[in-house]
Amino acid sequence: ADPIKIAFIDPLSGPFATTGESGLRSFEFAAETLVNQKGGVLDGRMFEIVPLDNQISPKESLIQLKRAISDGINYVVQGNSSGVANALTDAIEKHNKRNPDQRVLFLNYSAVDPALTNEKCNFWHFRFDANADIKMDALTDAIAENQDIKKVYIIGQDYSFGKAVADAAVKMLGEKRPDIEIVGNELHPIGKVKDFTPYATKIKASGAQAVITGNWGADMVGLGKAIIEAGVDAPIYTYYGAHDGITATFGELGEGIIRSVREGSLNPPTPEFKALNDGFKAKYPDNDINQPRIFNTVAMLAMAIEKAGTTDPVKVAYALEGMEYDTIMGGKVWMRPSDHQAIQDVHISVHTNKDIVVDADNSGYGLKDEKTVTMAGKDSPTSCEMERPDA
Amino acid sequence: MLQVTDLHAYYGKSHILRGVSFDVGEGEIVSLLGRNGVGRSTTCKAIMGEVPPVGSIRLRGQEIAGLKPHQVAHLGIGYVPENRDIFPTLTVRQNLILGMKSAKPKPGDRWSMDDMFELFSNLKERADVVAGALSGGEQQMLTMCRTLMGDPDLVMVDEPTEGLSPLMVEKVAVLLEEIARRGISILLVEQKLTIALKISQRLLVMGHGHLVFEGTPAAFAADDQVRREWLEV
Amino acid sequence: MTAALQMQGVRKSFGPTEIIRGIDLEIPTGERHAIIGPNGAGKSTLFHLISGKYSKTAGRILLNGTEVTELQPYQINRMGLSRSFQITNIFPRLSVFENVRCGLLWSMGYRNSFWRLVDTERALNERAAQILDEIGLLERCDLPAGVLAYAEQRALEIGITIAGGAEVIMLDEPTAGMSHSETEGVVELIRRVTQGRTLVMVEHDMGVVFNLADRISVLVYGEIIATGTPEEVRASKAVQEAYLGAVDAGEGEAH
Amino acid sequence: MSATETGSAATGKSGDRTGAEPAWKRVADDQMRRGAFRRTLPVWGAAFVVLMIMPLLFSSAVGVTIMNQMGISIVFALSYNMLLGQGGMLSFGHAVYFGLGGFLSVHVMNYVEYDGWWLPLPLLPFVGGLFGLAFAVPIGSFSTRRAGTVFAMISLGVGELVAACSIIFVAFFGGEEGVSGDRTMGPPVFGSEFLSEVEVYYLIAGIVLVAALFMYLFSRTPAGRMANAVRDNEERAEFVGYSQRYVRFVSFCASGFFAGMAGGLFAINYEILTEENLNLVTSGWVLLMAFIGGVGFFVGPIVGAIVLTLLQTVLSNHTELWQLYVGILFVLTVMYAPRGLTGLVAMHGPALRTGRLGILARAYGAAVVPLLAFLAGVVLLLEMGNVANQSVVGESEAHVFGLTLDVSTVAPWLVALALAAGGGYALVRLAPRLRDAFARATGQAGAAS
Amino acid sequence: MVELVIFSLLNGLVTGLLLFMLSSGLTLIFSMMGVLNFAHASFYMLGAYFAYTISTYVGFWPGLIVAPLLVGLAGALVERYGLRHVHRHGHVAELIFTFGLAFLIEEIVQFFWGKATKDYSAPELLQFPLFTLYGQNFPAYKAFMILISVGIFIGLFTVLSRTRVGLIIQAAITHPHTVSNLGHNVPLVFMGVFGVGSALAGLAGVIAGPALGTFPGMAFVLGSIVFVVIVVGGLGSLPGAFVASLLIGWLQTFAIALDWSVSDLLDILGISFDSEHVLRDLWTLSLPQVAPILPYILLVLILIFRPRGLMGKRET
Ligand SMILES: Nc1ncnc2c1ncn2[C@@H]1O[C@H](COP(=O)(O)OP(=O)(O)OP(=O)(O)O)[C@@H](O)[C@H]1O
Ligand SMILES: Nc1ncnc2c1ncn2[C@@H]1O[C@H](COP(=O)(O)OP(=O)(O)OP(=O)(O)O)[C@@H](O)[C@H]1O
Ligand SMILES: [Mg+2]
Ligand SMILES: [Mg+2]
Repeated sequence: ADPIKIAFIDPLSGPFATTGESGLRSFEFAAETLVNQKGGVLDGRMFEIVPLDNQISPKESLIQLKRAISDGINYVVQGNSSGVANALTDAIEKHNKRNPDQRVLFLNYSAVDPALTNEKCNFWHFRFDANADIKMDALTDAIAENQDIKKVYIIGQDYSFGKAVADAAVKMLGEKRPDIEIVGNELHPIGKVKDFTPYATKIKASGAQAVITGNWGADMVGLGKAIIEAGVDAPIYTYYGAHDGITATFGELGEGIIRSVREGSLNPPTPEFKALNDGFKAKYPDNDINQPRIFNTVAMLAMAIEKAGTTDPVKVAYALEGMEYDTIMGGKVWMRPSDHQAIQDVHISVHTNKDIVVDADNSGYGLKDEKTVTMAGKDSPTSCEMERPDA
Repeated sequence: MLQVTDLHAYYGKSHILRGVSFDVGEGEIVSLLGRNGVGRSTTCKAIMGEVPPVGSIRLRGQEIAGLKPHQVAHLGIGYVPENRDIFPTLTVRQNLILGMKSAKPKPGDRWSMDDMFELFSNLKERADVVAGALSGGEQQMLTMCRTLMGDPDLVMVDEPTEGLSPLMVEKVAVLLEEIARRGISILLVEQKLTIALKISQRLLVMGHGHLVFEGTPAAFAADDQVRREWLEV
Repeated sequence: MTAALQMQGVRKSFGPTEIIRGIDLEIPTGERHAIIGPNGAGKSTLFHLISGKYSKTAGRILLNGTEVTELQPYQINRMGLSRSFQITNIFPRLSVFENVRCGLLWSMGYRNSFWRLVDTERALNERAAQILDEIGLLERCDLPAGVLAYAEQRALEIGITIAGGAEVIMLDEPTAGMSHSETEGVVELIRRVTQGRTLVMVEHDMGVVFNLADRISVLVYGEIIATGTPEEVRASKAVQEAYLGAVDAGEGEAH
Repeated sequence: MSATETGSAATGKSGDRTGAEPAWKRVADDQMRRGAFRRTLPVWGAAFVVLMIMPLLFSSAVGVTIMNQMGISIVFALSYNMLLGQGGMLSFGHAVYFGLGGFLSVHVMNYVEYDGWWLPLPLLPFVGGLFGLAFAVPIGSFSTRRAGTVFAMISLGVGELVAACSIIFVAFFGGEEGVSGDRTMGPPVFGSEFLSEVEVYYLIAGIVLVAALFMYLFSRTPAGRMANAVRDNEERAEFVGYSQRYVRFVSFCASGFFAGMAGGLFAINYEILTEENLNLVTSGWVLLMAFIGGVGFFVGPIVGAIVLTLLQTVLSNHTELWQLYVGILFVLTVMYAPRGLTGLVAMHGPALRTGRLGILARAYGAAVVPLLAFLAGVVLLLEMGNVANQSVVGESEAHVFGLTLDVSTVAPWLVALALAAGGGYALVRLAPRLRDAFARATGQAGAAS
Repeated sequence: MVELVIFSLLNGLVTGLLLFMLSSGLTLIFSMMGVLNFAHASFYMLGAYFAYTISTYVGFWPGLIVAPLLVGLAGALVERYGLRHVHRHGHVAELIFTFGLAFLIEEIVQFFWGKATKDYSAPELLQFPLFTLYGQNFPAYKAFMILISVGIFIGLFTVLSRTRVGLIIQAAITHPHTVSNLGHNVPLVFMGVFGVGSALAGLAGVIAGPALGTFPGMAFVLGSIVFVVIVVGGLGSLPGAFVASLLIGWLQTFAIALDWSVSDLLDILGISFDSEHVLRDLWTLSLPQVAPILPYILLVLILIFRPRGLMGKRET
């Protein structure tokens, strides 16, 4: 039978190619192990991942979307950059409206801008990662529990995600621990800062006892290193402070300081996950399974297709809505129908080399869970009002 | 000193020099005359190696055809190009400094910067002005001084009196004689006969790519036919 | 009738050195006036001052009675003064034809218009071709100006200058670098195109100067030491000392 | 050489050497005939026909999308060449006018959708152009004061500033998400609501033709000719009555207008504008497009836009090393074809005119096989090296040219090496013959160098 | 506050001197040879990567010497076999060449070293806080960076003021034949200067790599800022580049340190604004936010009001 093609639109060349490539490998591995080796779906139709390089540019993404559509592909997955996700969701909504006979579903595995499941939501978009607000909710829970923390410094990249993180942190900390003083709320230009020492100086001078940042990539490494080197002795709460070379770079320096908020528990792993990870490492020794949600995405799509009994995107979308799935890493995922936001466990984990079974970057260091919020954000409000097509 | 035998030169495929032979003796002033475009400048350029020469060029018996211009210069040939080829963005002093072969003056040098300023007081006043701002005539003088700073044993001077006022033309003639007196050979390329006749020991007249006359000024004066046919007189 | 050009106490210094030291000169309309003087006397500088390339340190310059002291070169040009350069100054990558046409555009009223096509304007193209014919470059009109021989570039330089039909034409050493016969041709050309116009010219070739000029000014060290008819100037002792030297002024050089 | 002719000719007045008609009249007529717009009509007609039938040849959605992108790039690159090629102004910030024109077009699109403005879609690019112009006027007023490095550096500074603003001023630029709109909300034009890609294609094609036509005509106007003159010698231009600054300013504004128009086209095609549309990367791309195509020719930027768009959208799907290849192409082009791809073709003009293309064809024919072998060898080596470099266990297969090669074995490496070395050696050996054939075919002395 | 000022001064010094290390090489290349070398930062990146690889075998210190030499060699080869061909086609061609080269070097680096950040770190010997003030550390490595850059400044300044290399090159850009007729080996000088300029960039990379991270985007991050430095400082002026580097270094660090924003100003003036207004982003603009673009504002202003830069002799 024909394979079911899934277009993977993410950067595969240029500066962000590492992230894109690592996502692609996870997708390919997930499709292989979770679907194809089990005989596929709908009596033998296999999943085929079609990689399409978008160079992290919205323009190129739209061209690749057109390419996918030309090839008759109905499922698009993407994750890097909320800007691209926004361009895609917008274009897909218009496309589906204008071409009802050739609709496309957008499975977003990583773009966490809350707007995508709030004011900008639509029926065709499903998000499998916990959004920034949900993660912040869990993160501030952790801070709130620690009575020693009285002063918090928030710093992030100057763009929508950085701002969303900062706003959520201020709001939630205000609600949960009104006594905590926000000693700094700072945005720095994205990707342009050569040396983070001046920021570290400021953070040190403010006497912060905890730092929250949504930084990623080189901005994350630079900021983290500068803070630690300046002698700031405070936990750094991050969204993207691990894997893709970051864990290796922090190494000993970050021990017990860097914390990450994320879905999918890595340490301690479930036996199933351990086995999956071993298989993955055997194939891709230089990569990690650092986005467990990719496995959820593939597995849930397969389930939805089976359930709908067809690959018709509308029917599959209805099948996805409200679906519950027991993940390999332990815990459940529930695709909330009201806004297509996956609700799942969120963990706060710490960068360490103790009790690490599944390490990152082959460095011996990894993320160990410190705190778990089950079904985080289950009742979080959403402003989403989506138009649903006739099934 | 300099011995040129059967020299040919080409620009692309156009054959400019078609077998030029002559020599210049120690301390001698030889003038190379001819109409516009017959290839006098090309002769100089071929000797310098700026235009690839075909044939033999010997300096004190040493073959120099095929060497790079900077190597030829180091062997003792100086070239004063036509068209006021100064470095316009550098000052007069810097232009002169660039004329020297090494960063510091050597003991045996025949010329110093002060000599130059003495000869051409205009330049002295303008020593720290960018050369591009000099008057046309001053640029012409600077070109000559710059080459002398390199202490050559033989100078090829290409149309040095172009654009000079009558008084200055005489000054140049005096300078050229002074140069020769210091034991330096001169190959003077000129269009105007006045100074060539006055100061040179021998004259060469060039036709299209080859020499059509060689002899003393006196012989030249006697040879009306060459003057009519090959020079615009 | 007012003079075409009037200079009143014009001075120019570069840093501490004063190059032009107070020039008062009046050139009546229709006169062919030559400025001669030793190298570095300030002749070209004076040209630059009049044509607006340099700003004056002091003094006034009037063109047809209008003050032009503070104006930019293009403004002065629009008022009817056109000049050539001692060191060739053309548009090297444009064709010879285009060079002359650019010299014509403003004076024929085209300005910066972007609603007319240059190639459809008959008067413009015919005028350009005529000028090319006059300067003897008609056959070379399609070549890029930069590849022309030196003497041809000099001719083109003059062509661009006279193209606009300016009332006052200033030529800085127009015959420099030309052979004898070329010089003769250019002198004839200048004589023809300046018929009824005002010409100011710098030249070292005394043959040309005495041939063309109605009056001559001698500039030495930034000052005019003599002004008069060719005969008067030739006869002046001061001029001979400062400039002409031993060369027989009457014969020019190298004849 | 001809200096002697000059002398005698200088004395000749408008002589009637050719008989009835004076020579100058012939030259003037000739100039007017050659410059007549009529003569280029067949080219425009052909362009029109090609544009019309393209979607029939490439009818897939992605084909049309790529052609749309090409159209946008063509207008943008042509507008850039008004600066660089015609005006001698090297800009590092041309995306500013493209992006701002585009952003404002999307905003206008939204006003049409939500505030009931009336604007048929085909007019939107002109609105974009006006906005491009509106920004070019104030910026040009100070940046065109000087040419050369000063202009280049100001454009760089302005480019950086505007790019930074696009992230800071979220209300206008929409932050990272950008601003999106819906092109179908305007009044229908000839019954079309621009729902499908092909309709958009015809809209873009029409605008491309119109914009290219006007840019071409601009280059033939007094303002356009003087831009060339000022590029060549700004000082002399001042002495024929033109203010160099104003001449540059006019070109700059015109260029800003057309860049804004390209931005408007972008808004129509993608219905979204983001920060990337006005950042320095886009400015760099347009510089490359113009240069690779050839800044000395009107069609140069068109060629560049087409080639680079193809590389970016098509090659990138076949190899992740595409940027490496593009980099190599850039460097080789600058080194060996400094007048761009168009220059490479134009170089053969003399041979074509003299009918000696045959000589060249033979020489080229002999070089084809070694060249292909060399290229194939190099590409194979790079691709296999890339696979070998990535530590994916059990995946040692490189997919090149539809072949599957196992990089863990020696044979493919040897073959690739042999191809590259053999082809390269043969090319080196053939080079003198090629040069000679070229010189003979073009009949130019020293043309080979 | 005192603490902030002292450390901002120090941080600015380090940033500024790093900028200077890069711009010193570029001043050589850009202001002498007239080449807008967009690949300059790429040589900086190469320096870091070479040194990283060397350090994995024999440690940091040999890399400090060997890596810049290798980069210098690479630069010389690029001049000899690339730039020289392009030179006669003019500045734009040269620029595109370096543009392509920058692109190419980044791709080559990724090809050989991969795309992830490398853990190239400072030598053990220098991994200690030199002093601690108000509880804040000043790493010894930073002091080392300061030392090296000041050394470069002094060395380069002495060499340039004692030799005619600068003059030869300036003259040779426009009149190569004339210069070689005077006895100067022009091609060799060009190659040498490009090599030395690249080696300086390489040295900057070796030193900055451990402090600022070694990753394929490290060249792009610096990108055009080095041009800002040399244009602001004045083309051809090494002291100018030095002053401009420090100025820009401090400008950026103090802009980050000082939390001033437009809304503070409005507060002082007693003006309030509508938080939904289109211009809301303007009213909340803060100094740290605009810190990285301050140099570009400076650049544009300098070019408008003083095109020859702070200490330049000739116009840009
Ligand atoms: N770069 C060049 N390419 C092609 N031809 C050239 C080049 N330079 C000179 N020529 C030609 O070579 C011939 C000889 O030139 P050369 O400069 O030697 O003449 P010349 O005798 O010095 O005359 P003059 O300096 O008075 O013009 C001329 O016909 C000239 O047109
Ligand atoms: N920008 C400047 N800065 C300094 N000095 C200058 C500048 N421009 C010209 N001068 C000096 O002013 C003097 C006059 O120069 P000018 O070019 O006017 O002379 P000229 O009379 O035209 O001489 P020539 O006949 O040699 O062309 C010269 O000594 C020159 O060095
Ligand atoms: Mg000559
Ligand atoms: Mg003069």
